[in-house]
Amino acid sequence: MTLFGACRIMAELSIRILIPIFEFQEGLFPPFSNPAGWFADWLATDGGLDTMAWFYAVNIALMVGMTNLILVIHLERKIAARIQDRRGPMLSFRSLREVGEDLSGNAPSWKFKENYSGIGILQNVADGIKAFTKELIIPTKADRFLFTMGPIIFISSSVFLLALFPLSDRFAASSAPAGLMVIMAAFSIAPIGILTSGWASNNKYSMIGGMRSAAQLMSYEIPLLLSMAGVFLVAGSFDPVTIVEQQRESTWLFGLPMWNIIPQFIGFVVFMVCILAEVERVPFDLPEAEAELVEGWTTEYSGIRFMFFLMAEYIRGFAGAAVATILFLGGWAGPWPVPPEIWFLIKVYLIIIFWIFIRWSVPRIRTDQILVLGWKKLLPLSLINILIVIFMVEIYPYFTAIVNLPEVF
Amino acid sequence: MEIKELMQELSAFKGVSNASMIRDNVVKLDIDKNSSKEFFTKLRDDFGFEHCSLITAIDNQPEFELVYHFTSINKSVTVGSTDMSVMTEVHVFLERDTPTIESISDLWGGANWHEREAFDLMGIYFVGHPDLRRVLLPEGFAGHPLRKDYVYEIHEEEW
Amino acid sequence: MAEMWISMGPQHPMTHGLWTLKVKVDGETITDADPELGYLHRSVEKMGERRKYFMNTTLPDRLCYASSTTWTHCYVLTVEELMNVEIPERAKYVRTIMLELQRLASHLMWAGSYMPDLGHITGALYFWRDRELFLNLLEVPSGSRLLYNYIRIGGVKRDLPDGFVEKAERVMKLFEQRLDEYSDLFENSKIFRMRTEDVGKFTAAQAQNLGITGPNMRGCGTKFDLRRNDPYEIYEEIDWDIQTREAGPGYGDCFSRYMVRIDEMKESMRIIRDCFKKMPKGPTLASTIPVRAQGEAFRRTEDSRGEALMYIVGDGTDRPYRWKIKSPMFTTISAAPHYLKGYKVADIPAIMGSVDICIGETDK
Amino acid sequence: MSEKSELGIMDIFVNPMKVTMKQFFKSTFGKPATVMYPLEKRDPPPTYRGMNAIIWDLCIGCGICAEVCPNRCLKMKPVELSDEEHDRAWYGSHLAKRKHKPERPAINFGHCMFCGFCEDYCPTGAMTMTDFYEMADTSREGLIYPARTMKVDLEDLPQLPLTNYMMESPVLDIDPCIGCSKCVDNCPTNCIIMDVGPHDKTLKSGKLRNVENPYFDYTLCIGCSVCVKVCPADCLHMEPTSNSSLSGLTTEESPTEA
Repeated sequence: MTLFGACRIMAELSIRILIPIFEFQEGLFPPFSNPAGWFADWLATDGGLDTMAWFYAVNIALMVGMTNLILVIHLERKIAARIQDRRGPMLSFRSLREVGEDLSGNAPSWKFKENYSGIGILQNVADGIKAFTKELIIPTKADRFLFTMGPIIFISSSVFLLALFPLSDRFAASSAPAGLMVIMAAFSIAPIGILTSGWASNNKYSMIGGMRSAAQLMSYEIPLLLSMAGVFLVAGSFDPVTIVEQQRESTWLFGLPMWNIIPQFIGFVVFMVCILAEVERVPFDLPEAEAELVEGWTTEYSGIRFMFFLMAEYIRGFAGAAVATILFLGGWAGPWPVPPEIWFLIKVYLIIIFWIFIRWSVPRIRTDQILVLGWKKLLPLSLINILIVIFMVEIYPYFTAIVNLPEVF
Repeated sequence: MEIKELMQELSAFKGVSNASMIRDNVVKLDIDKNSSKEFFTKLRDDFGFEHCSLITAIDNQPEFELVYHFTSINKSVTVGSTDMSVMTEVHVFLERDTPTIESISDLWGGANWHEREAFDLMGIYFVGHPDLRRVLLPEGFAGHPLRKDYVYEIHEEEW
Repeated sequence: MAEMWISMGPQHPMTHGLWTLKVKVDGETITDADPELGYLHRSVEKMGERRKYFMNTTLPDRLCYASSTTWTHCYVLTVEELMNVEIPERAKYVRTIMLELQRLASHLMWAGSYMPDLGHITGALYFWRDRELFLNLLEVPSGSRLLYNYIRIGGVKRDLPDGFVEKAERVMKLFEQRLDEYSDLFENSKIFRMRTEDVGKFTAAQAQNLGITGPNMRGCGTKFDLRRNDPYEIYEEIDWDIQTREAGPGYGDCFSRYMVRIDEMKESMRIIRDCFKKMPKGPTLASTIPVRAQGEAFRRTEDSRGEALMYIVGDGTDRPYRWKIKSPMFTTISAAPHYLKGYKVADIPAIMGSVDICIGETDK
Repeated sequence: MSEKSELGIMDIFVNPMKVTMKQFFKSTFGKPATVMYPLEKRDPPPTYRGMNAIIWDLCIGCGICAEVCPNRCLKMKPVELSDEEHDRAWYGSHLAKRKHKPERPAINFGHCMFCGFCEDYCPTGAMTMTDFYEMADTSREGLIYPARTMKVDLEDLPQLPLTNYMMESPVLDIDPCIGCSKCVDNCPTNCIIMDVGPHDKTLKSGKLRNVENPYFDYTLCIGCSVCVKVCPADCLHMEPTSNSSLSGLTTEESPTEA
């Protein structure tokens, strides 16, 4: 059963409760025709049921994504701490307990653990509370409308991403034939938000950060899409499900599945570098280089707006890793006893852990170097990758048919 | 060049008086204010003192005293066969009413801020300095606090 | 983008202290710079005129919180020259050991604060973790972790306690292993090289004329170290070499300055080991210490950042008449426009971090 | 140097990640370097300069600590001594009794920089620095410690000789002395005695009278210069001492082996 099928059943169950409620409301004002009644009628139709089901599916995808977001943030903090010979967040429970003591005036009766260790994930809750309760500052000379719109564009385009990629062929909130194209389109909305907030802050650091970000994202979109083009050529589709099925079906030596990472290794490397730049993590986080530009385009933001930027970056990181998994690592393909959704998440988390290690091992590179890398190295490499794929998909089978070569690909 | 020769040559210069060696590698001398610029140019170009270590202004009440320390880094002047680097300590005396002297910031780039500091804290005017502003104290600060006649309040907290 | 002035500081992650660097940028290229000081001015020279000579040893401690012992030592050396105090032989060795430990701690502090400038937080924590080792060592005889007030006029406050030598040997062995490990993280890391090589270059002649001394000058190939060229304490008798960066692509740039400091740390450990070997027994403080002084004296020492020079005039009372401090960073910051022009905005932290700025001693 | 060419494209992350991976496993399966501060604390060394404590039984109220304090965060405050405290006073208890108002130091830790001069220059060893360092407070007033809060009582008191760490002693300029004996009253170590002077002196009233002058026992003098401060006729001044029995600042008795 697919996610959508489950949601459909949930929708059918829920309209049995909802329709009597709306009909009761309609019955309150009998002389007039009432929108509640129209709504009840619409819910009973096929389209109404589908809409309800979509509503459930998207919410489930969002919940999964947000849970993953918290996990990724905690993972990043813990791994960073271990790399740096620290402990990372450990005692958040203790501080919550102290808050309890302060509020009630006496010590709370509950006690979790004597040494308070191992519950540092609550640090995310504490951070969330902090961000929500902080003052929202808008600089006097900032453009108020654009200043508020910047984070909204950035976070909404990022959350939108969460609904777009499937965790498996049955667990998908959306399954568009052009799925990956939609994902990449959603990815490239973000520069608008960045530029907007960078310009609207009326701050030189923000403006330079915004400009850098725009330049970086624009120059990395092209090799990114070109490296994806190889996969699309092989699979003949933009649909994530088709791409993963193609990878699962094609086999290699000893019947091992040939995921796209093997024939298209160059494409994989280019894609990984580009997606790192696209989600703006170290070593490509120079739009918000804290050493020279304070925080880049987020300098003037505070409170929940700043939190939105941070969250959106992690969501984009998660989405980027998911796209890399679908394209090159065989998606949810894996041996039987583990469910495919878990396989997918394992692969995604492996990529994220690799990124975390990169992030805490290397310094940040410079603007001119990043552009040189993008235009002079990655663009030719991605073109070479496409040439290889064309040779593989079109030319080699052609000769195979004539000369009776062994079928390698 | 040996440091003894350096001292002889320096003491022969116009306006130099009281040349002496206060340590093995330090020559100390007084120079007349008017011939100071020529002397410093010669010190840099002919004797190879390529580093201006420090410019100190002292309020000797009533007159001001400027103490220049120059270092020879590339060992154009030697002390025997040792590795010691030679320093020259130059004293210049200025009147209290018109504490002006020619700037040496065109000879030594490092002297630029030392002169600004002497102007800032002691009120010595360096003629020909490209950018004679206050450096440590804020713009618009009144007076030169390292002068001995600067009046200030000592704030002692009562507790 | 048209040319514009960007103000970096006084509250800015790049500045490591309170100062302002105004840079004029054309796009991302720096066309002019104007450093400004004075945000941390505490009038140490004027304060010194109100305190007695021995009380003043606490003030140079606070000149640079990263390397406080070297500054106290420079002051004490000058006062001893002024008062003609002979200090015992063992005190000289103890001082040298403390100075080199402090140099290690200071260089580690620099390395630790340089890495976040390049966006490398892990490096910062590694170096600061190792700095803790040396702070623990410095803490044992002096009783304090940051501002030691250990070197006194006429010697040192107290002798090295029992077990200090073994502890120091252990720490140095561990640190040498870690330094080897770090070479992979920094020198052999491509991105670290990309950020630091061919950036912030100046030649030896420029450095000497602009007053840039210390490791920054040795990074351009000048073989000049006051521990050798104007020896104090017992550096003459100790077996060590001046570390310079002679030729090659890393010549006078940020990477060469980084390498010079790493090599100096290794050299410092060599000096400490030699001191442990040669250290005699005896008292560590002169029996009589004068209180009043007349005349004038100056001494220069090799601070961790360059040439530290103090000039003191005494008028016969127990307080200095004029106390002048030369900070190496004062002139190095003044030369900032010379070595910033032509590089990118992203290079500013890389360059200004590599010269090891300490605003405490600069603003006095 | 050819180091530049040695690095390949893989060195972007391979070399650094070797180090970070190693450290990751080391600190995951070992103990990280962090000290979880409020739960566990590191031990300061015995020489640690923390919060001050004053052994009142040893304190003679000479005020040298207030004199040498570079920040002037230490002031001598008059206190009332109980009879028991009078009896316990090991050093010169008779002086403490004789003095009209005994004084003990009070410290404003808001200004203190823990330089340790008060401990080093204390002639009796009454001023000590403990290894206590958690003294943060929410108000500035909370950091002002009155004289009595600094008091500690020790069972076995260290028996130290009086030492002149100030390297100076008072010298009498005999002509202006009026023989008021204020210096004797205020001397904390009782090292001054009044005796008949060498010659007579004309008073304001025109009478010729023999004036008693102070004489100093320099082996007991601690150089606190209290006598100089209280002298109404300005006839005392401090001079560098030539007393060879006075040792320097050595607080450690035995130098350790190299």
